[in-house]
Amino acid sequence: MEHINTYIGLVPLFPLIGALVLGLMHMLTCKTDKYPDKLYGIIACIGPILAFCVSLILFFKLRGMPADSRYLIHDVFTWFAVGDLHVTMGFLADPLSSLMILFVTFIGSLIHIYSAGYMAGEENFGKYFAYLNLFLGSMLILVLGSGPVVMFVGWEGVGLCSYLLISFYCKDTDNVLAGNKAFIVNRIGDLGFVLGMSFLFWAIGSGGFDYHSLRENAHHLAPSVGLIVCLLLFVGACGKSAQIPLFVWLPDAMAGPTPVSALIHAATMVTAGVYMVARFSFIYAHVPTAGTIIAWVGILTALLAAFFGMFQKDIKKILAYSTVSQLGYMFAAVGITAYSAGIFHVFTHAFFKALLFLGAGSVIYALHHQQDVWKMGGLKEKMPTTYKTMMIGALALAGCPLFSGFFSKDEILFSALATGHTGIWAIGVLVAGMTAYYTFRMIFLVFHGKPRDQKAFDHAHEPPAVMTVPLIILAIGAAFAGVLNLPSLFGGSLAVSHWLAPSLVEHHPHVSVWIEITAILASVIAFAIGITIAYKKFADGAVEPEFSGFAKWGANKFYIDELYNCVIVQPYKTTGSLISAFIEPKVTDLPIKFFTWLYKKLGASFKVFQVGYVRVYAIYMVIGLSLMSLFLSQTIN
Amino acid sequence: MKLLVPFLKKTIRKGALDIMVAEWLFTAFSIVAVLGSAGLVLSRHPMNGAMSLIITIISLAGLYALLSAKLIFALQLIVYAGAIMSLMLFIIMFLNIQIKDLPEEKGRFLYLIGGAVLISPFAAFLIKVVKTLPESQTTIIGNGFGGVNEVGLVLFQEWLLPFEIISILLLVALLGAVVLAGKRRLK
Amino acid sequence: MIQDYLILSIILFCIGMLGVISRRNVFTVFMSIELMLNAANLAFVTFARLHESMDGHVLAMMVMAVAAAEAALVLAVIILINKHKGKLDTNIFSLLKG
Amino acid sequence: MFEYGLSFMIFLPLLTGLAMLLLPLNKEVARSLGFFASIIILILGVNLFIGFNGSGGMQYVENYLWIESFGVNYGLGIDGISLMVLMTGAVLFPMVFSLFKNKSKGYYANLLIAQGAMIGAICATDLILFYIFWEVMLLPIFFMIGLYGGEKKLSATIKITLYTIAGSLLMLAALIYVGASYHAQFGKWTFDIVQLAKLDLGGGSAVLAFIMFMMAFAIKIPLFPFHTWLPDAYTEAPTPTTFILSAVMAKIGIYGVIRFIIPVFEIEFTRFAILLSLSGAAGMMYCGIAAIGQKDIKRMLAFSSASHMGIIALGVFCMNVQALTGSLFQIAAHATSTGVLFLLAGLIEERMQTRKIDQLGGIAYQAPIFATFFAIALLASVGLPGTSGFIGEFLIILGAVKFNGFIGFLAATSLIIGVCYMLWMFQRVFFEKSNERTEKFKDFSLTEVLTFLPVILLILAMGIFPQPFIKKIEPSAQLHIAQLYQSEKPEVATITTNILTHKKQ
Repeated sequence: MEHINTYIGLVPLFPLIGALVLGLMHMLTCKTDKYPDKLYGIIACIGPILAFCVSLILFFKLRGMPADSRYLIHDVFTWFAVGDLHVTMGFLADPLSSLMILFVTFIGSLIHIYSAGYMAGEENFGKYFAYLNLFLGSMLILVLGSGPVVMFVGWEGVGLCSYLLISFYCKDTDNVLAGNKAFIVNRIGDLGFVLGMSFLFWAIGSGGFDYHSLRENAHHLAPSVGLIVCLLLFVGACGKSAQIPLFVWLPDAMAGPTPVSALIHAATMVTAGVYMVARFSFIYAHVPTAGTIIAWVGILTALLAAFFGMFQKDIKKILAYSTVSQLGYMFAAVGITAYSAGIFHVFTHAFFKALLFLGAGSVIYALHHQQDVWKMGGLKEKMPTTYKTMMIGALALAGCPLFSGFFSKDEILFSALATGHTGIWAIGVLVAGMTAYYTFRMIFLVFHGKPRDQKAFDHAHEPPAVMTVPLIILAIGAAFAGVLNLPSLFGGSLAVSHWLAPSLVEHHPHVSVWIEITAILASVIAFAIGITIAYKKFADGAVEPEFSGFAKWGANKFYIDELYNCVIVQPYKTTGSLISAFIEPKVTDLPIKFFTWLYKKLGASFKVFQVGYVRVYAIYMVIGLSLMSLFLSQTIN
Repeated sequence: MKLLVPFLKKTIRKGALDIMVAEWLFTAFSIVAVLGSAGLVLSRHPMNGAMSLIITIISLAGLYALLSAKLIFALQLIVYAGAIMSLMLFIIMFLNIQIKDLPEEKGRFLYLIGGAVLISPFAAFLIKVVKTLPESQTTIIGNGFGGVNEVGLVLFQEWLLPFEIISILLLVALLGAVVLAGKRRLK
Repeated sequence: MIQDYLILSIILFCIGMLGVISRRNVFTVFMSIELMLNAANLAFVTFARLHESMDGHVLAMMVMAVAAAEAALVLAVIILINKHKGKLDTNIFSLLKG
Repeated sequence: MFEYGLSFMIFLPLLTGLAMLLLPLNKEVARSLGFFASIIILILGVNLFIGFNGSGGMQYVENYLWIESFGVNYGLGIDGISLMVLMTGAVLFPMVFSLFKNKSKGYYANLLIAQGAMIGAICATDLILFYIFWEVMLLPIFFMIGLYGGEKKLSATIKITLYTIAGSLLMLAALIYVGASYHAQFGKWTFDIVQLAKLDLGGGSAVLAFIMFMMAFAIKIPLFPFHTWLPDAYTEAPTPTTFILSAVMAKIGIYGVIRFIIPVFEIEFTRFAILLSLSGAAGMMYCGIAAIGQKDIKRMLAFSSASHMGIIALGVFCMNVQALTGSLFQIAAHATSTGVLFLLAGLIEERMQTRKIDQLGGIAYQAPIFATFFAIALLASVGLPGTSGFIGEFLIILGAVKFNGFIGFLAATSLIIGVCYMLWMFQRVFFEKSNERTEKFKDFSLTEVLTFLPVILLILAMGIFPQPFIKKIEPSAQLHIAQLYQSEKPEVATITTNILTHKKQ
């Protein structure tokens, strides 16, 4: 009984209530505009902050419990039960989910506060916060759900909010199209998720369809079915976390407001796929084939996205590709069964990527929605706080030693090397170098050198405190979050890994210290090379190059969007128009038209008998009567 | 002779003479009826046809009497022969039909023969059906069978609703006839 | 004996039918129908005699009533036809011709 | 207390409608009369729902011998299978009366007659009685489309009528065959479905009868490729009629399959299940893809409805309890979501005088409440968790996966296909820039909010707390499936085990 805790349900409930209140307020008054923006801002922040408080309470409660039975459950009600299928609307707080909710609510709260400044004066202020709160609630359901189906609720909920927020500026067709793209691509992933859940259920779900029962029954899973389930679920993760081949939506998703990009498309939602794989570690750990596939997909995504990131000129697109790339790392980690390393990277990434996005948001805010890095420059003096905090974020992202990103990324690369995935490790190191290059390319272009657009530069100024304070807090996190999982080489004790251990099924390989040192050295060298090239090329006053050859391909993202458009989208639409314009009116009616034609012909031939004289009709009757009589006479003897 | 007399006596005692009389009467009436109807179908002018039909109707009335249907016998004479047919004759005379007004009907006899051929299977079939019925005598039965009183009782007890409906039908027909025939053109 | 009555009824009925299908004169057609009604009446009365129940008589009366109603209407119609078309031919109407 | 409840629910609207036709009322009076009649039905329906216990058997049974010589009964009763369909028929009608004010008296009368006939068809437990209501159901639809429809109403009317009549005549023939075979096997006549389930049919003639029977329902549902009447009829019909067609009448087709075909033709059903479910999946995909090419919002919704019907039918053909329950639940879910979408599209047409998608745009700014309601119904229609659409769709996909992995995959593609055309439409109607036409779009009036709010809340409630509903339908589904599998007929058993073993490999 000690595992039952009714607080858990409150965590997602607070933001959801907030969303409901804000939504109603906005919906009923948006035409008359009764409430001031401040009121919306305050109400919007209450939910996340309360959720964060409850998360903290839960976290400490879990800490107080013995390590091997560290979980809290709250089964709210039976959601639906059909035959063997028994789905409970329940919440589970264990080390994994408690860590997730802690940083989700923490960063969520900060971004809410930041948004109050960033979005000030926007037309649909209330709607924005309603969506944002709804998103946070869905994300928390995703994380806290006690079974796959409940997770799927949050899974789809965050997808919906992502769609709504991407197409927030919905007067512009492009934004809406980006939203549609995000939702539809996510749905492709969901197809995999749902099918994976179904197979999982029919394999081992009859004893209860929540993580606890599934984990207990996991050994009944046949390897072939296990592989199917794992790959299908991974398709879901691909969609949500933007992996090959479903990564195309994430760069477009930058059409939404910048804080949204920070919260949804960098810190929280996109990492849901990684969380899901870690959640199902009890299955994935038994299916190494699936793990290998995931790891390779992940690391290739990392490589591809890093490559694209090197050629972007939109500051948010650079960060978006960097997100895809980092997500690739995380999948590489969970693929090689280094789940805790993956989750830890999710954790640190949330801090520094949110920081970078919010910093970029400040820059964009200061420059009046200018997003082209080639039109910025020299903002260091004008925006010192933003510069400093973004610098910290960039160092963390690039993997500068002692910053948080360094430890988490290094943990992944080390695990790859230690488990013998040398190829993955090598690509990982390469990507680390590329990451350093494109990150600092961005930093140098934006903050260093001379202003490229003097007019915009003159108007630029540091944003208000409501925006800078979250930046500073996040910067602290980005700088020092790595300490939480310090490997023993640096005198730490892998605290996060140990904390997560009860939730995950993973094996830490024991290898010599030299391998660890090799891994660290390799990534430090890669970082140094990357940053040096970036410094040389962009530190002062580079001009926008004309891309040619391979670089042009990179800048155009290998024309993958165009390819998808040609191969999938256009044929699909054309088929639709073809059906509506040609098949539906012309072809499918053919049988009917044939019958009507036949009837007309038959009618015309029977017309002969209709002479019109009543007497003749009477004769027909008599003929019928006679024939009938002839027939019936047979029956009478 | 020795055999014939007691047989005759027997038959007379059992009313067999009545039966013989009835048979003769039946034969006579039926021949007249058939002739009358044939006259109806064959005659060109409707006046001749109507007169033939009246003959048929009257002989049918005789047949009703033979079947102990006293009331129907009376009604047949009064209503049919008296009212309906005289109405018809009246109309025929009212319209003052000349031979030239009538349709030509050149192939009339051909039609009639063809029609007869067509109808014969039907007739044969019906006769075949009738032949399967049990044979029975049709001596006059007394006890007021077919009398006004008895038929009236049946009519107003068991057949009250149909009777009322028929009365409404008659009313409607009456109105209809008035409306149709009495309509004046308003142009 | 009963059978003879019924056979007579059948013969009359068929002659009536013959009149309906082979004649074009409206009056003759109409009177042929009357003949058919009479034939039916004869059958009714015969069966009433056979079963010694008077329901047949009642039905015969009703047929007479219907015949009377019919006569009233048909004659009205004939008058109208004659008035409008000046003819007594059933073939003047062929609106149903396909 | 509720002994004649079902009869009352059938004949109250039926007789009110007929009386309305005969009496000289003006249309306002007719509308309020219809509104009150439908409210009474609504109350009765809710009362019935609450009083219904989920034991799986027939409840509220009324049974009177009607035509003795052929064993035809006036038999009514509902179980979990008919419950949801009945609720859609009983609950949604008041909306129509409160929303659309400018129709004529005859229109409202026809609506009521349609409702009565539909409830009758749903409650009938006797095949002949069902058949009668089934045919009566078509009459008011015929008049409503033919008299009050759009531009091409006549061709649409003829199309729907000929199609459905053709189907139901085939059904009549099959129905007589079934009755006659019962007479041949048991020596007496009956058309009671419980008795007919004992029939042991087999051989070529049974297959033929099955196909004929199935044809009637396949046309009504409509299953691919018998759907061609649907786009025209749905588009040309006045909105309330479209609403009824999609929300209730199509469902009766599905219901008929479950109620009458599965128990009687077990062998044939199992034999054709794969083919039928493929047809369902094909219809879902075909209509879903066709929807994206539509320029008319109502026509697009028509294809969307057909697409959903495909997947609901697929759930029935999967022959397991999850899929069947899912289908039954989805029947109600789809009625609420697509029904509301049709009504809202009708309101758009009424306000904007156009249904062309490219002439609309930016409605979301002018009418936030309208847009929100539309969005919720739309999300339910694409099966987002938290709305009613998810539960049914999830259960159907789950069951389909058990039935056959490939069919499961096809079923799951509905997740994508649905969202494509819906978002595409939503974008062009509600987002983007508004034009001079849509700038004058009026948001909901209070009446309209009050009309839609209960249904919107129902959509959410069914998504969040589906168990009270599922609890009532699941035992019946369980029972139905058990009958299908535990049938004593050896042939069925082998066929089903073949399918099962084949599936597990």
